[in-house]
Amino acid sequence: MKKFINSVDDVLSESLHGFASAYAPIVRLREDPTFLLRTGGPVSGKVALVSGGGSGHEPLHGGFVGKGMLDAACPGQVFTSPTPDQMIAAAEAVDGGAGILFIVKNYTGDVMNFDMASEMIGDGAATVLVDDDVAVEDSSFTSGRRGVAGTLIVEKVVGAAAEDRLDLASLKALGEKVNDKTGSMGVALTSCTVPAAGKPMFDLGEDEMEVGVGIHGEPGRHREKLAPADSIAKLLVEAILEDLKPQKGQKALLLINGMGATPLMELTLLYGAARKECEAAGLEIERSLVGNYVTSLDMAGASVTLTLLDDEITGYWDAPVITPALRWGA
Amino acid sequence: MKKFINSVDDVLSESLHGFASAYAPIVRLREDPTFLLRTGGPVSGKVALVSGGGSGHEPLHGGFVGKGMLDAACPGQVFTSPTPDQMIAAAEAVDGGAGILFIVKNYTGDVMNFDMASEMIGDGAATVLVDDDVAVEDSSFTSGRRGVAGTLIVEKVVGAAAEDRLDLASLKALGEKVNDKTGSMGVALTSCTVPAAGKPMFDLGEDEMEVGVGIHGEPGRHREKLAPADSIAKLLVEAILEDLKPQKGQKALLLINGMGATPLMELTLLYGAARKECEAAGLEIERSLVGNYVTSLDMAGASVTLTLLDDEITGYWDAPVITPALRWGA
Amino acid sequence: MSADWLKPAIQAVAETLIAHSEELSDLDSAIGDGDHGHNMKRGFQAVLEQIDQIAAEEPPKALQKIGMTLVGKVGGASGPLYGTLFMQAGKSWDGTPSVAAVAAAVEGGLDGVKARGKATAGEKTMIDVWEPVVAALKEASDKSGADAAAAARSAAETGLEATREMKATKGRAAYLGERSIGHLDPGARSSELIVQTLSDLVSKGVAP
Amino acid sequence: MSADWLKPAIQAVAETLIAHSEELSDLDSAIGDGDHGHNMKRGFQAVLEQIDQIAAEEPPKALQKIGMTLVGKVGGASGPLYGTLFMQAGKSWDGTPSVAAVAAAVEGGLDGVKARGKATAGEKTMIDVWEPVVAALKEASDKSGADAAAAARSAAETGLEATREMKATKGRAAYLGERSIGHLDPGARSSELIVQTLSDLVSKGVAP
Ligand SMILES: Nc1ncnc2c1ncn2[C@@H]1O[C@H](COP(=O)(O)OP(=O)(O)O)[C@@H](O)[C@H]1O
Ligand SMILES: Nc1ncnc2c1ncn2[C@@H]1O[C@H](COP(=O)(O)OP(=O)(O)O)[C@@H](O)[C@H]1O
Ligand SMILES: [Mg+2]
Ligand SMILES: [Mg+2]
Ligand SMILES: [Mg+2]
Ligand SMILES: [Mg+2]
Repeated sequence: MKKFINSVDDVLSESLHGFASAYAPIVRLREDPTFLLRTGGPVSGKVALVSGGGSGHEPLHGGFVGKGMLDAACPGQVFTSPTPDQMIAAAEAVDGGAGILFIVKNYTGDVMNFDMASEMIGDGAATVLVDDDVAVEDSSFTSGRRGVAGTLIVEKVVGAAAEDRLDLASLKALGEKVNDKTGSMGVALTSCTVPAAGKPMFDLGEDEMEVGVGIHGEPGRHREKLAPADSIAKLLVEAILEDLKPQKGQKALLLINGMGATPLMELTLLYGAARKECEAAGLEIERSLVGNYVTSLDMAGASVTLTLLDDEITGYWDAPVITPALRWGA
Repeated sequence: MKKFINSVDDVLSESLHGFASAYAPIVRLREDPTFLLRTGGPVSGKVALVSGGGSGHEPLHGGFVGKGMLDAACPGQVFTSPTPDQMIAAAEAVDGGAGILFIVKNYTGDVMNFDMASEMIGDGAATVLVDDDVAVEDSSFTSGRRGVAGTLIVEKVVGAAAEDRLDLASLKALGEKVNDKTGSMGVALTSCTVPAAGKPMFDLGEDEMEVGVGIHGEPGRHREKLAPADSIAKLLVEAILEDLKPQKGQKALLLINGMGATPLMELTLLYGAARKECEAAGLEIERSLVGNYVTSLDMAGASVTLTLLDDEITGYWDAPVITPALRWGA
Repeated sequence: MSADWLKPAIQAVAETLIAHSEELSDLDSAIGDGDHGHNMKRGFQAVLEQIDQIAAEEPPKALQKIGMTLVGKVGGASGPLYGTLFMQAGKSWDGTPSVAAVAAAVEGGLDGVKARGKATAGEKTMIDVWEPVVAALKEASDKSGADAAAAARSAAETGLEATREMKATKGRAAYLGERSIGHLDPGARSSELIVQTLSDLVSKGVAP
Repeated sequence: MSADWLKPAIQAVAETLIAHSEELSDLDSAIGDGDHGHNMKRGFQAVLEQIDQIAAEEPPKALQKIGMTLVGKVGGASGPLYGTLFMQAGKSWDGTPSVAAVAAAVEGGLDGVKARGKATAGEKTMIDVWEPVVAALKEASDKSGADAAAAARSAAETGLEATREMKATKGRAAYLGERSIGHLDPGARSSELIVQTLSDLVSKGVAP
C-alpha cells in the first residue's frame, strides 16, 4: 500500500484537519463527535442540510459544505457510516430554526444511523434518501439501490433551494424529485485499498473491468473484458436511460465522475463518448460536470450520472455555490 | 495499461473534444493547428496570455483558459511540447492589440518551440519562463530547473493582472517576480503510463518513492524508502525553503498538487503536514490550494509549492477567475 | 448493585471480538466492504475503556450502556444493530440470572435488531444466529445454566454455519446476490463469538 | 528541377526512422521521456504524406520543406532541432551534388542546431553525431561520393557510440546527471540512422 499517510489510525483525523485548515474561509471542523460545518454559524430561518457517510469518497461530503449546498457533513470512518451522535451534534450546531434535512445515501448502515439520529431529534427532521445507482436492481427483497454520484446533484439542487428559503417539506419533495430523475452507473478498472486493510479490496485481472461497481468497491452487475471508452460509455448510458426512460428532446445534466485515481484526460474523453450516446438517444445535454467528486479512495474508474432537467432543477443547479469542491456564481 | 480510451492515436483529440464540449460556456477548441481559447473572442486592449506544453498534465493548461487567467492554451502530444504553428495561430486568434505574453515551462522542447513562434511573431511577443522545481540544480551547464506546479500560480496572478490592463512589459516583470518567489518539489509513489508507450515509464519498488520527480516522470534527486507523510512534507518543504530563503513572518501561498492518481484524502493530509512544517519555519500560510492541478497522467504522487506573497501577488491571486479548473470570485 | 461476574464477562467478550478482528474483516471482504472486524474492534475498545463505569452498574443497565457505547463508536450497519441488541436486551431483562429471564432479554434484543434492520431470519445476517439462540434458551428454560449455555452455543454454531448457503438480501452482501452464497456472514460470526464466549464463562462457572 | 534520386532518398530516410520508432522511444525511456520514436514517426509520416510535393522541388528547397514539416508536426526538442537542421542545410546548399557542397550544407544545418539548442559537442545529443559527420565530409571533399558517404557513415557510428559514456547536460537527459551515463542518446541514434540510410543509397548508386 503506497499512500501519503502517517499511521493507519490517524488517516481520517489528519486528513480532516488538513482539509479544514486548507479551506478555513469556508468550513470548520468540530471533534468529539466529528463533523464539518460552514463558517459563520447557523443561517437563521433556513432549513439546515446535513449529510454524511463513510469517508473515502472525498470531496463528498465535506467538500460540499458551504453557501448554496450543505450546512454540515458527518464523516464516518473509511467506508463506514458515521454515528448518530455525530449527526445530532451537527444538526444542533447548524440549526437555523427552520428544521433539519438529512441527505442520506441508501446503505443499510447509513440509513440506520441517520434513522436513530432522526428518532432522537424527533419533529423538525426529515430525510431524503438517495438511491441513484441503476446497477443494482430495485427490489423489495433487498435494501434497494445504492446512493452514488447523483448525491452531489441532490445536495447542490436542494442546497440552492434551501438558500431560497424553501421549507422542510418542499425541500424533501424537491430532493426526492431530483433523486427520481437521476440515474448513475460506474465501472472500476482497479480496486481500491482501504488504509486499515492495507491491501486491495478485490482482484481484477489486467484486462478486466467491473461493470456497475459501487463506491465502496462493492461488486456490480458483472465482470467483462476491458472495453474501449466508447463501448463503456454506451453500456453505462444505456443502462441509465433504460431506468430513466426520458422522452426525446429531454434536457439533461451529464456528470462524468472519477473514482479517485482516474486522470482528467480520461474523464473528458469519456465525457465526449457519453455525450454522443446521450445525444444519439435524443437527450439534449444542457449542463455538465467532469471530475473526481464521489470517489472510492484510489480506485481507477468512473461513473456516468444523468439528471433529467426541468426549469426548477436547472435554476437551482445554476445558483451560486461556494464550497471547497464546487464553486461558481459568487 | 488500463485507461478509458478508444485508440492510442485518438486519445488527445478525443479528450480535447470532450473537454471543450463539457466546458463550452468557457472555452472553445480549434483544430489544424490545435489550440483552446476563451469563448467571446479577443479582449480588446488586453495583453493576451498564451501558454501550452505537452498534454498529460490536465487540467494544466487548457483548464486554466478563461476570464482572469489564460486567453489560449496549446496542447502538444502527451509529454511533448506543441509546435510553433499552434502558438502562432493561438496568438493571432486571441490578440487584443496589446501584445502577446507566452508563459512557458522551462523544458528544452517547450523553450525552443515557443522561441520559434516568438521569432516569427517578432515585436509584440514576450515570454515568461517558469522554472520553479527546486529538485533540479540550477546550473549554467544544464538547461536549468524545470517548470512544474508553480506554473499555475504564475498563470493565475499574471492572468488577473492582464485583466487589470497591465502592459506587456509589466506583466512579464510580474510573471518573473512570481516565478522567483515560487518553489516546488514533488514525490512519486508510482510511475505513469503514456498511452502510446502502453507500459509504465519507470519501475519503482513496492516500498520506494522517487524524490524530486518531474511532471513527465523524469527522475528526481534520489530514490528512497517510502516515508510517512510527515517526513515527506518535511523533506519537500525544507528543500523549497532552502531555495526561497524566506524571512520569519513571511506570508505565503501553499499549494499541494496531486500528480493525477492521488486521492484528495491523501492530499489534504499532506497539506496539513506541509503546513505544520511551514509554520514551524516561521511562514504564515495565508492562501491555500489542494488538488490535482498539474498532473502526470495516472501517476500517484504529489508536489508541494510555496509562493512568497506580497500585496500585489495576493491581490491578483484573490481576483475573480472563471476557468474550467479554477473558479472563484465571479 | 453490580455483579462480580460482569466485568470479566464484558472483558472476555470484548477481547474475543478484538482478537478475531482480522478474521471478521476478511469474512466481510468476501461479501461486504471488509470492515466488520475493524468496526467491532473500535466499538469494543471503547467498551473496554469504560469497563469500570459499565461494570459498576446493574447488569441490565450495563448492557444498555454497552449498547449506547457501540451506537456512538461503531457506525456502519453493525453499530446500530449491536447497539440496539444490547440496549434492548438490557431493557428486556429484569436482572434475574435465570435462564428464562436471560432468554427474554436476548429475545428483546433480537426483536430490536429485526425492527432496526427490517430483516428476518434466512437473509444471511446476525439474526440467523440470534434467532436459534433465543429458541434454544427458551427450550432450556427449565434446565441448568450450564446446559442452557451449551444449548445456546451449539445453536449459534449451527445458525452461523447455515448462513454459508444463504443468499444475502439485506446489507452490503445483498449487492452480490447469488455470489454471496458460499461465504459465512461476518455479523453472524461475531454474534456466534459472543454467544460462544459467554457460554464458556457459564460452563466454567465464572458467570451464572 | 527536381532530382530523380530525391523521392527514394526521402522515402528511405522516413521509412527507416518509422521502422526504428520503438527502438528510439526505448532509448528515450532510459534517459528521457520515451517519446523520441513517436516524435520522429509523427514527423516523417507527415513528410511521407507530402512526399510528391516535396520531391517536386529542387533538393535544397525540398530540404527546407522537410524542415518546415518537421517543425509543424513534431514538437518536443527534436521538432525544432531536426526542423532547423533540414531548413538550414537546405539554405546552405547551392544544389551541387559535390561532396564539398554537401559538407557545407550539413555544416549549415549543424550550426543551426547548435544555435537553436545552445549546445555543443560532448553534451550527449544529436550534435555528437553531426559534428564528426561534417568533419568526415570535409576531409573527404576530394574523394568520390561513395568514399565520402562511407566515411560519413563510420563517423556517425563512432559519434553515436561515444554518446554512451557521456553525461547529458542538455535536454531531458540532463536531469539524470550521472545516471545518464551508460545509455546511447536517442537523438544521436536517429541522426546516425539518417546518415546510415543516405550513405547506403550513395553506395548503392541510388543517390549521387
Ligand atoms: N438489515 C440487517 N439486519 C440485520 N443484520 C444486518 C443487516 N444488515 C447488515 N447486517 C449485519 O451486519 C453485518 C455487517 O456489519 P459491518 O460490516 O460492520 O457494517 P457495514 O455493512 O456497514 O460495513 C452483516 O454481516 C450482517 O450480519
Ligand atoms: N539542446 C539540445 N541540443 C541538441 N540536441 C538536443 C538538445 N536537447 C535535446 N536534444 C536532442 O533531442 C533528443 C530528444 O528528442 P525528443 O525525445 O524527441 O524530444 P523531448 O526531449 O522534448 O522529449 C535528445 O536525445 C537529443 O539528441
Ligand atoms: Mg462498512
Ligand atoms: Mg517529449
Ligand atoms: Mg462491512
Ligand atoms: Mg523525448
